[in-house]
Amino acid sequence: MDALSSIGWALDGVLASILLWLAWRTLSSPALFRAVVLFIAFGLVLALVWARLYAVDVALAEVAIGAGVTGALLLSALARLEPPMGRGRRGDKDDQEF
Amino acid sequence: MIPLFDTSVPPDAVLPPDAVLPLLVLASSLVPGLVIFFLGEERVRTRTLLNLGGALTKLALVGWMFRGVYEGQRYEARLPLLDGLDLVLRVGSLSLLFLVLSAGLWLVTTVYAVGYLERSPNRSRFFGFFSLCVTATVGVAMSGNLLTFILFFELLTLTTYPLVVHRGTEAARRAGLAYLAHTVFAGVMLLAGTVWLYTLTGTLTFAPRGFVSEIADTHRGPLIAIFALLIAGVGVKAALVPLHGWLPLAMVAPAPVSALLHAVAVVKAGAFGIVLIVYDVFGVEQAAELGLTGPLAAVAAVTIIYGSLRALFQDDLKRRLAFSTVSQVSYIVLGVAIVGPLASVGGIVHLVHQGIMKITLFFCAGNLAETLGIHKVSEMNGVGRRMPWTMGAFSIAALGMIGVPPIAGFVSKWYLGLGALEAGVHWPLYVLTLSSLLNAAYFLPILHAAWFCEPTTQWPAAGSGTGTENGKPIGDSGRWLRPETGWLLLLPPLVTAALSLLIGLFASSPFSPLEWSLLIAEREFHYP
Amino acid sequence: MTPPGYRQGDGRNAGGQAETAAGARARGQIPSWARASIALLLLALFGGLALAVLSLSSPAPGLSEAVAARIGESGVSHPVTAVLLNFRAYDTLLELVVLVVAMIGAWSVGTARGCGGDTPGPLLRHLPRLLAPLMVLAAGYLLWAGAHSPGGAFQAGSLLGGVGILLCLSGRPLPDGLLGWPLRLAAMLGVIVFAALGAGVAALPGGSPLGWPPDAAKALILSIELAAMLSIGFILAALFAGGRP
Amino acid sequence: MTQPVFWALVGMALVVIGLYGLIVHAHLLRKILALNVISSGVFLVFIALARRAPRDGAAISPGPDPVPQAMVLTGIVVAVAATGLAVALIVRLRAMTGRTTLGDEADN
Amino acid sequence: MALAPSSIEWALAVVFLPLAGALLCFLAPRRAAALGLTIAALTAASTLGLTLEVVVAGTQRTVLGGWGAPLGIVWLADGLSVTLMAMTAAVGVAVSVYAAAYFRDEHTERAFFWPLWLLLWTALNALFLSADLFNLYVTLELMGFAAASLTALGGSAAAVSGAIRYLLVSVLGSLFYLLGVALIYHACGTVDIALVAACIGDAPRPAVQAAVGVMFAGLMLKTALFPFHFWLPPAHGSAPAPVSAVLSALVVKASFYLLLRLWIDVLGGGGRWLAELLGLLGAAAVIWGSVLALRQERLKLLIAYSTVAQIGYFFMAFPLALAGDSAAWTGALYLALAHGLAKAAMFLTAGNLMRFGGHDRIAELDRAVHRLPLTLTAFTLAGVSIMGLPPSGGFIGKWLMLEAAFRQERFGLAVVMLLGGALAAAYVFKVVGHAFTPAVRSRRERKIPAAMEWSALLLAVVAILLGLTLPMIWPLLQIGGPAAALSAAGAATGAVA
Repeated sequence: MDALSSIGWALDGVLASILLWLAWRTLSSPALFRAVVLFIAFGLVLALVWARLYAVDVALAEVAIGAGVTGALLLSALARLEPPMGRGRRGDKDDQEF
Repeated sequence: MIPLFDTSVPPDAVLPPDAVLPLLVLASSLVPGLVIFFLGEERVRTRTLLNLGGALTKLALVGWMFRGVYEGQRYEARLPLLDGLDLVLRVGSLSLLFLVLSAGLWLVTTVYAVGYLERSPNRSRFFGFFSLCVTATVGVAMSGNLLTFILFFELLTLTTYPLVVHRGTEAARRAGLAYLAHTVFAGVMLLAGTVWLYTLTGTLTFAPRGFVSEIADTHRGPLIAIFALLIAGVGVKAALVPLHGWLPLAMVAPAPVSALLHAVAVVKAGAFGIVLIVYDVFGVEQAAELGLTGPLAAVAAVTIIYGSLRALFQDDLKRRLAFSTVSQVSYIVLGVAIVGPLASVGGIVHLVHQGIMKITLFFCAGNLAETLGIHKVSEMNGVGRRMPWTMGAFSIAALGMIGVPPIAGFVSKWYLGLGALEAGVHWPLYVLTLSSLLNAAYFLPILHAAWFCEPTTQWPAAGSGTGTENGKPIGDSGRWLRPETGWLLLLPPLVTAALSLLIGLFASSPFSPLEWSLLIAEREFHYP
Repeated sequence: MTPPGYRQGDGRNAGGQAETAAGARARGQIPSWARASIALLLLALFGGLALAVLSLSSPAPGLSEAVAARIGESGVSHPVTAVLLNFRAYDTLLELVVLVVAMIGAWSVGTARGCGGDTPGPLLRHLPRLLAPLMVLAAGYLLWAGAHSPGGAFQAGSLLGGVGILLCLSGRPLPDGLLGWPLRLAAMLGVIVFAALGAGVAALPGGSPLGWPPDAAKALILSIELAAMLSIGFILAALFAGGRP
Repeated sequence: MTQPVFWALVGMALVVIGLYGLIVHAHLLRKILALNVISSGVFLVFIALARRAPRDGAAISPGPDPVPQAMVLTGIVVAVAATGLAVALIVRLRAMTGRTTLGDEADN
Repeated sequence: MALAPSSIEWALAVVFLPLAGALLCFLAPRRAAALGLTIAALTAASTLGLTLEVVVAGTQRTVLGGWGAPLGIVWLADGLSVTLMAMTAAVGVAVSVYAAAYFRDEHTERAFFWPLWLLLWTALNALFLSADLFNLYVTLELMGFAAASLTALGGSAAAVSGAIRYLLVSVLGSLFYLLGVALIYHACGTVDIALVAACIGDAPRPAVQAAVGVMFAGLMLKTALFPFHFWLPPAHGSAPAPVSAVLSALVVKASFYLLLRLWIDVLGGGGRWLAELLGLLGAAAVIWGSVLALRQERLKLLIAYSTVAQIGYFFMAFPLALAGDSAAWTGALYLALAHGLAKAAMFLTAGNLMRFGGHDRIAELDRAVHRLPLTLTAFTLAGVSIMGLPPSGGFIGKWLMLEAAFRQERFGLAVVMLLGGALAAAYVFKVVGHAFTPAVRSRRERKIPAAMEWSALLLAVVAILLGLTLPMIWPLLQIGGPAAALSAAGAATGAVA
């Protein structure tokens, strides 16, 4: 195994760990606002992964749509779902999971 | 183009002349029925015209076919339905017997119903289903295979349900529920048996000696199970014990409906179904060989005795008649199950005899209820003086049921007894004797009370307005011109009572039900 | 507005709050053993899926060669764009229809109540003025680039959508004249152009549905992409606004 | 293990994590997030596996098979459409009932 | 353009006509009803044209874009797909006529119903035509979105929540399906159904099994097979009547159709364990759905649970077909067709009753059924088909399936089918029984346009008459041979087993 591929593997490993961690936190963090922000971060990391897999088109689309538009959509939804005060920064009470 | 099924009828013969008559017989009640649904409630004249026109047309058509069948003509219409399985309408001598019965009694019942239901609500609905019900019955009569039989048998269920619940009372709804529960169970059994049979034999066409003999050796067990399923399927309508529960409950229906259920349509269709299953599906010898007729005869015997016993303890007149039906219909089953030419003649002829006698009884019970408000046996003291014609008819029919010669019922019992002796079994004789005694025990007190006891209540005089809406006030003419109740209510039982006397008296003349049954035994069952 | 007969649903609103509390209590407590068993089941699922992945043979079958072999006839040189807008153009057409459905669905639910609801802060009020032109430019570039390198209608469209979202956030109302059919037409434009051209070429001699003639392919694809980009951008912004105007 | 297989496994893991989130969370927005995570996982599987060694003798191209890429692009757009529609419905539900969860019957 | 349209033009028309119609309706909401009706008629006519084309000339393949498989997408119109498209057209026309009257006074609903409904029709026809696994994914999503949006048109909180639930389930199901497609693509290098079928035997088994597993799971979820039926009653029970009709009659069938396609065309009818599992779930669905239907107090929920039960029947054909009994498939398809027509009719009648009386509580329906004899007749006739009484389409389907069950001596399945019929009778009569009580005239009654009564009645009558058309439909189903190929494949499996 040459150095290049070891670096590659290391990069892959780190990216994958971040990705999985973000996914997990997105679905488990108690505050919805934070969850959405984490999801946007998840989309950005995923875009890096796409780039790493040489799928540049998908990477572009992921940044623009997956992270960008979806994130904006979710944030605006959150603004309408949660009471205006606090903007979801407090623990969302409807989400009883934690 | 894609090829259609290979039907056994070549395309140019899809509607041969022979096929037209059975279809017309169906249409003669189907079309009036459908038209009546769309008629306004108040168009009495049109509706009556349609009803009677349909009934008369049907009778004429059946008469035409009667001649044809006697001369050896067969009528058949078919429509491909499944792969290799058609809907078949076929008229042979056996179907014709049932056809004549239902067409004839339909006419009478229609007249009666027109009189009975005057001014009551929902008449269009009633007569519409009434006609459809008869359509289903003649369909059952003409079915040429088990599939067609199921079709009309289920149609019968669907069209009689609205009649049973017609009054819309809580009791009617409960009766309808019981009726449905029983018939749905029956339908499931029937369908199961039929499909299973079809997978074994590959055919469902009724044949003179049945169509199961080829697999009788290889599939004994399944055949026995199938027989049980099929008999359970039709046995509900034939009110075999323990499947009879719905029949006494269904007495809440209006009198013409009871008449129809008991004498023409439902119960008869069930009994006819048993005849078909034993003779034309299994073949009576084959059924006997499989050991199936013995249990069937036992069930019939139990039903006969049980029905009579229960009838004994009913005070409600219609319920007593209902249990009497339970008992009497199983004579037909008994005749079939005894296995022998004379017994089968007795069973088949009882199909007609019981129908005519029982319809008379129900007409009379309806007249009593409608004219005088009598519903119970205990209220009938002296009613013979107030309604002599009605009670006269009632008496003839009741005596016939007991088996007093020369009324029709005697002929049936005579042949049943002879058939049992011919088949070399004795126990049916005991059953018949016991049942006749029981019949006498529950009918004779009624006759005694009606004719020989003093009236305990004061009834309104004839023609003076009866308290119900149905007795037609006629005015103050002479006594003989002033009927005890409406003409439309009185004539039907008189006609049927006379008929039951006549077919007993002239049992051996040509075209009597008895002679025709002998012809059936010869032609369809290949008895000598 | 609501058809009669559906009002019993509204009847529930009165008890909505109470029900929410009770319902949430009931739902909030998925017992831990249930969670554990769900997790176990999912772990088993993962095992099965992993096995499936591992079983795939390594000389991979695929369509790279087929795409490479026929890309010359497709009118574009970037393989992904060739697949999207020529080889499997029908998928892309339906995908645009999916967007349209989503938008109509969102519109049918209710009216848009602005974006975010509050008065925009100074940043949001001025940012679009700077960003919007840049983003439109970038979108144009991506669209153009899509023919030979990564990029294309979707990416460009989503950038346009971003512009729309920013404008929306900045609280700029749409001119009233645009609110009726022009708005709807803008959303439909991609599908209309795509479908009309796709059906139209079928009528050419020897043509098939969505079969671009090779010499016209590039122009056709570009015009479709242009229309699609506008529609995508518009629809994404409309979805963000969350209802009919 | 090769890089494609590695990433495909990561994709499968995302699918499973998303499913778990979808099942245990009641809040509808969370369910949407979960669905998006699942779809990302599916896309990852789709694309990653396309980078396995191509058939013998084929010219090795730097990018993966373009067909899955095009399909995933389609998928991403579909996913955002789903999110948009779902968000509109959820906002509506919230406006009508004050709820942001599915009430009534057993939750999925 | 040639005078007689070719099969390509018919196929193009059945997909692109409703699409164009939807766009037009959306652009001109004021004329939506008239436009929609016209388009519905035209689409139905094109469907008929395509069907005739298939009848005369056999399976029709349309190569989209001229590339052909594996690079491009192919449309395939064989007997199975045109039959389902024809059912869609029949239900579609009736529902369109009904909806024109139903939504006449509701401006917003009308404006959105028509485009969404025509898009749904587009999706259905596209799904039935497609022979490409990935393209099918897109059509599935299209269908799901349109169906969810239509559900929400009911406007009530129940409708919106039903729509959300349905949307989530639909998206999840599609994602599962897509995961399967991904695995298949990487195992076979193609998504064309015919090519996949050719390669699936040599592909690595775990991958194929996992792919089939997730695809079937996803589609079962979308078809609402027990125990994945939880989403169906809330959605179908709260949508507007014409929408419920379409959802129950068509949308559920589409994902079942896809399952069947995969089973027949991709797996060649094999897979004993999967088949037995599906059969078991189907049997459970029949019992569970019927019992729950019987226990409902609201008419629309009763009908919805009845759908859950009827779906079970379709799946009971899987184990029965293993032995190469083509009657089982024909039976299941027949049941599907009959159920489509009958169930649509039932939901339309439920709409009439609700419009008339303002509610759909079964116990208080007597007034409404009393005053709407045509509606009651339609309901009863549809019920006859659902119960499986002769000579309805439902009877033929049930008969064929029973035949297969008895022939293979699978008495357990036969008993479930029969029991399901009896339970169906019970829940149908639970409603019909209310027609025969003495009723008082209601104060709240609204007039029902004739179009709403007659469209339901006609559908029900067609469901009954369908029973008489087996000699025509049986050969049609054989075209392109899904059933025929299957019986051959099944026979091979049966011989091995």
